[in-house]
Amino acid sequence: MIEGITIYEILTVTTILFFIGVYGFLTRKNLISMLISVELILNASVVNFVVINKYLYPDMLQGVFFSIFIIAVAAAETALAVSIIINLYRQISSVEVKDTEVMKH
Amino acid sequence: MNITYIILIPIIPFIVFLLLGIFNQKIKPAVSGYVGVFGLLASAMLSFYAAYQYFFVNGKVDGVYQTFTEKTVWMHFTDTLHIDMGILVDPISVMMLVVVSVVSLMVHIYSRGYMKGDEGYTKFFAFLGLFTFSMYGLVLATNLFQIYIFWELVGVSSYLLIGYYYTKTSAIAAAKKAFIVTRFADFGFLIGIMIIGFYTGTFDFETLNNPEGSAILNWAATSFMGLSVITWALLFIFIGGAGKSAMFPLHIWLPDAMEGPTPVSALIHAATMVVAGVFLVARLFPMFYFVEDGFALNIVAYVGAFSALFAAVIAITQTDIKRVLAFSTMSQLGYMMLGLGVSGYEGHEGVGYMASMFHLFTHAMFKALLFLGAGSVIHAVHSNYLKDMGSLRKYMPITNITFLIAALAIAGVPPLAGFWSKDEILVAAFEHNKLIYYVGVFVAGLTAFYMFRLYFGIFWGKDRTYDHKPKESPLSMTFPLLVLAVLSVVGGLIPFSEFVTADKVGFEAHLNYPLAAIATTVGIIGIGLAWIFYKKENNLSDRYAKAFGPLYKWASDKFYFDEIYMFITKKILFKRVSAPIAKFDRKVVDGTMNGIGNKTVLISQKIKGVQSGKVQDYAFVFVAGVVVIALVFIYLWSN
Amino acid sequence: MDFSSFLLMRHEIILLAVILLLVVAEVSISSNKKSSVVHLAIFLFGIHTIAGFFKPDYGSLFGGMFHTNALIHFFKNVLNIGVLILLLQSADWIEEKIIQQQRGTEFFMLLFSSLLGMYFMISAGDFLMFYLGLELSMLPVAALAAYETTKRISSESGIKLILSAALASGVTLFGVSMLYATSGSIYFADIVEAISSDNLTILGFVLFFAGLGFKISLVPFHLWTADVYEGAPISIASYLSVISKGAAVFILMILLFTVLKPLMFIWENMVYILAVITMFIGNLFALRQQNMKRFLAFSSIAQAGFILLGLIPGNALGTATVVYFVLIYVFSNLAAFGVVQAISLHTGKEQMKDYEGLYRTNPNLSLVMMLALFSLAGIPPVAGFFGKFFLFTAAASKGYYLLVFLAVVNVTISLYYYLLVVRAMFLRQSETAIPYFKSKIYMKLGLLITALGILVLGLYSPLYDFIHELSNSIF
Amino acid sequence: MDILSLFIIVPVVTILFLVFAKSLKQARMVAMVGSLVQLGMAINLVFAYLKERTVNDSIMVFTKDVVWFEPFNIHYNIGVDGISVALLLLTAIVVLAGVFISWKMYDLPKEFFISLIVLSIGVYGFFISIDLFTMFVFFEIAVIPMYLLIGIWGSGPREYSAMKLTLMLMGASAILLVGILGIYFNSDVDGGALTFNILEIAQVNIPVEVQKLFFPLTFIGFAVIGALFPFHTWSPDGHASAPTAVSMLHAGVLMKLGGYGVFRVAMYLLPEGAVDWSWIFIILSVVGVIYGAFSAIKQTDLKYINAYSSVSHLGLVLFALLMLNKTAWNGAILQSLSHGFMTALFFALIGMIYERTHTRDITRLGGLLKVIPFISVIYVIAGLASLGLPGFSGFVAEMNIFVGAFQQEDMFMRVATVLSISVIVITAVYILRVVGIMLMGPVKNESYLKLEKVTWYEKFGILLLLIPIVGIGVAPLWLSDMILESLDPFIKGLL
Repeated sequence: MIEGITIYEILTVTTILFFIGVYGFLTRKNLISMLISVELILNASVVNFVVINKYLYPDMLQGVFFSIFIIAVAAAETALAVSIIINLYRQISSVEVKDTEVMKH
Repeated sequence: MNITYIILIPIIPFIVFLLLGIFNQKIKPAVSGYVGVFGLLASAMLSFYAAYQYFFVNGKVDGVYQTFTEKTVWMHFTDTLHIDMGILVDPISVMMLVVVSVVSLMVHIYSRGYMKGDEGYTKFFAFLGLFTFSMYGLVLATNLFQIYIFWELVGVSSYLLIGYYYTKTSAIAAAKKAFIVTRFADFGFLIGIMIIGFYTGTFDFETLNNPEGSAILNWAATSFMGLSVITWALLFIFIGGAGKSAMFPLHIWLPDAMEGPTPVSALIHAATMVVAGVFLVARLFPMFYFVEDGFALNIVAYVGAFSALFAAVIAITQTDIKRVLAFSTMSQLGYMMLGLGVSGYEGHEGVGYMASMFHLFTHAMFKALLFLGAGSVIHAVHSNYLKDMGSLRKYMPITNITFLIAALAIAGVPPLAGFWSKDEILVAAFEHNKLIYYVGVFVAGLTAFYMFRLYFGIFWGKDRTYDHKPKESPLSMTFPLLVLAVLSVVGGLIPFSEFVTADKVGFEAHLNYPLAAIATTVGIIGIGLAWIFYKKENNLSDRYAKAFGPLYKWASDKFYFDEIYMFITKKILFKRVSAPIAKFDRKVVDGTMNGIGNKTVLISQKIKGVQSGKVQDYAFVFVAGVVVIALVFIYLWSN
Repeated sequence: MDFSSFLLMRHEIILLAVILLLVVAEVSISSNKKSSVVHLAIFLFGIHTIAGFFKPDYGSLFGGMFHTNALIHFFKNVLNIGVLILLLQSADWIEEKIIQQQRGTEFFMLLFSSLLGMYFMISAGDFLMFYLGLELSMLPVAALAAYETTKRISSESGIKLILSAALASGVTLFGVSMLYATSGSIYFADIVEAISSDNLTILGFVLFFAGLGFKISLVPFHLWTADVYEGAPISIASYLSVISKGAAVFILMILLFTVLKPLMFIWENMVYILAVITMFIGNLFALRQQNMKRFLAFSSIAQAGFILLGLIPGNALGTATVVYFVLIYVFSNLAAFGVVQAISLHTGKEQMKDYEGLYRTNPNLSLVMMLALFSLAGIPPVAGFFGKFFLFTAAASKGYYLLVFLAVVNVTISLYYYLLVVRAMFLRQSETAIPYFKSKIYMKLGLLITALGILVLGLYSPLYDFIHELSNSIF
Repeated sequence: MDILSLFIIVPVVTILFLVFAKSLKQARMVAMVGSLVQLGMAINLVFAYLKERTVNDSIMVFTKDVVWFEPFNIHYNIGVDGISVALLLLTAIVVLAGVFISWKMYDLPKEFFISLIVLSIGVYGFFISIDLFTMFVFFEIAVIPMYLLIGIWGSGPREYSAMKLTLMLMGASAILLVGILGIYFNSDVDGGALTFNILEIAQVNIPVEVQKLFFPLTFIGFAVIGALFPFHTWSPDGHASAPTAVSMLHAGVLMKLGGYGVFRVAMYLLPEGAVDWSWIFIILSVVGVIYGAFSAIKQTDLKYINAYSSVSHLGLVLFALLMLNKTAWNGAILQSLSHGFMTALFFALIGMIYERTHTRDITRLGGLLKVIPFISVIYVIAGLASLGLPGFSGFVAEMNIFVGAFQQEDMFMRVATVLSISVIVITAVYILRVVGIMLMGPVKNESYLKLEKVTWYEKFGILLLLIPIVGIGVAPLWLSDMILESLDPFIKGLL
């Protein structure tokens, strides 16, 4: 609970965060920065869980736990993604999105 | 009276047909000829016996000729309607049996000579057998459907025989024409049968023809467009008859049918099959007479009269002797129809009916004789055309004599057969309908004229020499000529009115001298004119032909009826209907089906851009999809 | 809680054991006979599969995070069978391509852990377990998709998968958080009680649905499918199209029918619309595919559309038909992919026109392929027909005749492109036809099993009756 | 093993044997023996049926009912009445004839005969099923082998034709599926259980609006394979590209599934729907009758001529079925049979002519009567039979149809009837046209002068088909009565 800040404001923030993430994911030219945008999206939901837990259902900690797991998984995800990107970089020495358009139609 | 053995009469020729048909290749021509002849001889004997039995022994019960039937169900339609197969014996069927037997037997004998050395010899006799079988079946039929069945069968055997020389294009065309035209008529016939079946609930002649029967009494029950449905039915049926009997305007197949071998023309297209139409009307005569006061019967009369005149006019101008005979046949058939048309029912009233049957009988004899004679001529000079003939009397006496007899007979010169029957018809016409009577008399004159034009043209006329000398035909051909000649002479003396009458009660027919005199004189005049024109070689005829100019031209072109039909079939049906339909099917109907398929593939081509390969586009679609769905279900679908 | 109750997780435990054993094997087996790893893995997994058939006991663990019942158990067996067949079919490929690179064991470990993830996903009792299962099942596959490190398209497909998956799971989580917000719990059991149809819930639900729709590759969440299938190793493509799709369908169905039942009036229409779109898009794209893997990818999208028909009624009938169809679909699709696998392994050819005249050179392969395609198209007497027919029945039982009609229209379209392959194999003749080759025993076995399955599963009705029993038991 | 299931089992066994056939010789031997056995069974079935009928007056006899998919109440439920018996006999004969005609199938013989027999399984199964589901299954089993048969062994644009045929028929069966499901889910309106069993559903009185909804689906679904205008276009192409035996089976047997299905399912289960919709379908079928005949006139490819004449003849079948009375229905069944034999015979002959002259274009043929008399004569006979000459089966069938149709009082029906009767003329035109051009006339091509005479197996195949045509034509009584009595329950269901 933070004094003077209602849940709505925080949720608004997280929502904005989410959409910034989405926007970034859609517009970044670089695979790495796309990954970063994904992190934003995930973090938005992380914050959501925590906040909802704290403001609405403070008697149990489901949200909090959930958020911890999300963070962990997000880390794993990123690691894997990066490793794949590196592998791609080995072959085409580029991490541009536009170089990953060989397969289409 | 026991009539079971009569079943054998049709069966025997059928067996002959099967034998000759199946073992076509195996059998030697000589043998097959004999098989055919003796098979028919047996049938003929049976027919004569049957006729004797019926007419003189036990056909008559207290003054009325009885109708004997034997039949078995062949197929069920509904609870009431069914097709029977069986035989019906009454005066006209027996009479027809005799006619068919005599002519067919003669033709069989004749053909052994005429067709000698032809490769299809066996096939020919097989077909003759098939035809004779069908014809017997037709005349013995007990109900409308049976008669229709054999009607079709004679039609097809005529098709086969006309197309006998199947390598000749003209023959093929003629055969096709004959079949399709008659088929078209049968279409009418069939509808007629349907109507009768539906409204009277039976196809059976006995039930239908019974003057006290419901079929006739309740004719007024249902009517359509102001006429009783039964009348309609009879008219439709008459269409069928008109088709077979080459009544105007369905006559066009008959002249072409002469493409067939001459014996065939004699048997089918002169003596027997073509009279089937007349026979059909006679068979249903009570209905024709009683229903709606003989409305249909009048139609028959007028159609007959017109056809008689029409054909006679054309006959004058033809140069192919078989075609002349063909048109003469048509004209004589018109006579018979006319006779039926003007007939009454009771006693002497029914003279027209009697006369028409009588004429059918005599005509069969002398017309067959004429054709066989013509055949023997053609056999000798290898041509159908008058221009290649002349003064043949020197070379072929028998043919000459017999042909002369036949000509006199058909011209109605007493005391030959034609005179009696034709006279009776004119009497009937005179009593009922003057107009028709005058037509009849006029036609009689024309008949005499063109017949003797033909006779003189062949046997007298220009005195020409032949590169190879024509000689008299062999006995196998002349014998039938002689037999038929005799019949043509004596045939008229049969007291027909004793035997064959509408009400089956014989009456005393006596000559009406004034009318007979008129008819005879008209005939003589016709012959006389022919004598003047054609006896000696001269250019009179041509001059007159010129004088008549266009009229002559029309007549010799048969008033362009073939052309009209050709136009309707080829131009209208084939070009304007059939071809467009065929195109429509490929282009439009099929096109649509293919179009659906092609469109689908096309769409899938169009939309392939969506799969752009850019992971961010995918993401965009993903998010957009989510948003859209969310919006839809939050704002539209949620209650 | 006593120890024995952990046996509820029998599948998971054994599989975990298998994975650990493989780790041991990896370190203990000397590098020159690594190929024995393949046999070991298949052997172990075979045991695991068989073990699955012993009568289990049902219940829930961890305060309801994990629960299992007859149907779930059965479905895990289905997945096992699928994976086993998959292993048999890809054994040769692993031996020839992967082992040299000393990366054979990892392959199995990743594959199995993904499977483990699915186990957890479908036995999830709350969103946390579900989420973990989801990720655990997805991430290793991404790694496997990029497994052919020498191939560019392999890495590309890996990236496309991982990024899309990440986005999808992000969206899902966001949705889940909303559901959590409205219902106050992440336990399915509690949510059923608390759920109400306010806008936030619907929004959350839609976001969540999108996540699963991504795994099932429903339109419009399907775009990754074709590219990933094409780039990934065939085994992985077929794994994605069969196993992971099957699992996702199953859990989606369970959630819709139980947890989200109160929202039925929403998801009924949603499923209806998505089903139609998915069928049409999938088929239309499949029409002109030349690469067999892409072709099968789109066909599998269309199939997903058909499966949705079974979700419509939202009752035991639907469940039974869906599970039955998935089971059949596993066999049919694996058969198809197996043939593609075999051919590409021996000749490296994956284009449709390479298949021309195949029947005259390799009749048996062609026959298996034809069976598979007919089964996918739904032509009797092979199994696919029965699967589809029952799905349609399920949809029709709620009176959605129009939907059924659209579906059968799509059946006809799909028949067209399936027949294109048959045409290539049977009707065409070509000089450059793939020459005759003999597959190894594993591959033969794999194809044989699938072929038999396709032939028998449909006609053998007790199977369906059994599934029907199970579905009734859980409702 | 019951007498009917044998019709499924024997072919299956035949196939199993065929799988191990090494050469053309073995393959055709096995196939011939197999289909001979089937023919034997079919003939035996006829007598068994006639015997059974005397003691057993239930709608279907020799019934056998095994639960298949219990949850859906799907049964493997078979039985026959006079109609199915007749059609089974037709099938057996045509299949055997087909085997004889494809005696020299050098390319992939084994596969050819297997597909052929799979097809026959479908047909047999369809005719003996009482259960809608089973029926549908067999229906599709019968259709799908056509793709391979035409595609692999066909000629001309075989791939296109095969694809088109398969898609159109499968599309139709897809529509049919909707109809069947509709019927199924309304089979419990009287409180009974949902069922696929035709006989049980017939007892249920399905609501009229439901019938109106599903009748067209069911009707079209079946009628497409019965070449209903305008969905007939698969048949000309299909026939033209198909190998001889396949054309025979397809036109001779497969297309009969349409009429039979319409009769057994659409008409019997949805009578009110039938009455309500009949007018539109009557129009379509009459159009088909006339239209088919007219387009046949203009064709020059023998197979196209025959295909269109099939459209016309089968149009008559549908027309008769829509006339909704016993006589017409009897005619429809008889027409199915006679058309089956005739058209199979036609295709057989066409195949032989093509084999010898390597063309099916009548304008390039001529005077065949001289060079191959046997085949030509039979062709003439077949032609006469198909233009409805008395003494052949066609006449019997058509007369039943016409008389039956004529029992309908109202003007619309009358007009339709007269129009459809008029086809006897048009048929004569195109038949005689072919006979005139192709068989008669001078021999067009010198090389035809020494064509191979007819071989024993060809003769056998021909006679096999010719005998029933003549048999039915000469003595229709027993057959038509057998069918008539089987029609009674259906009529009752209708009234």
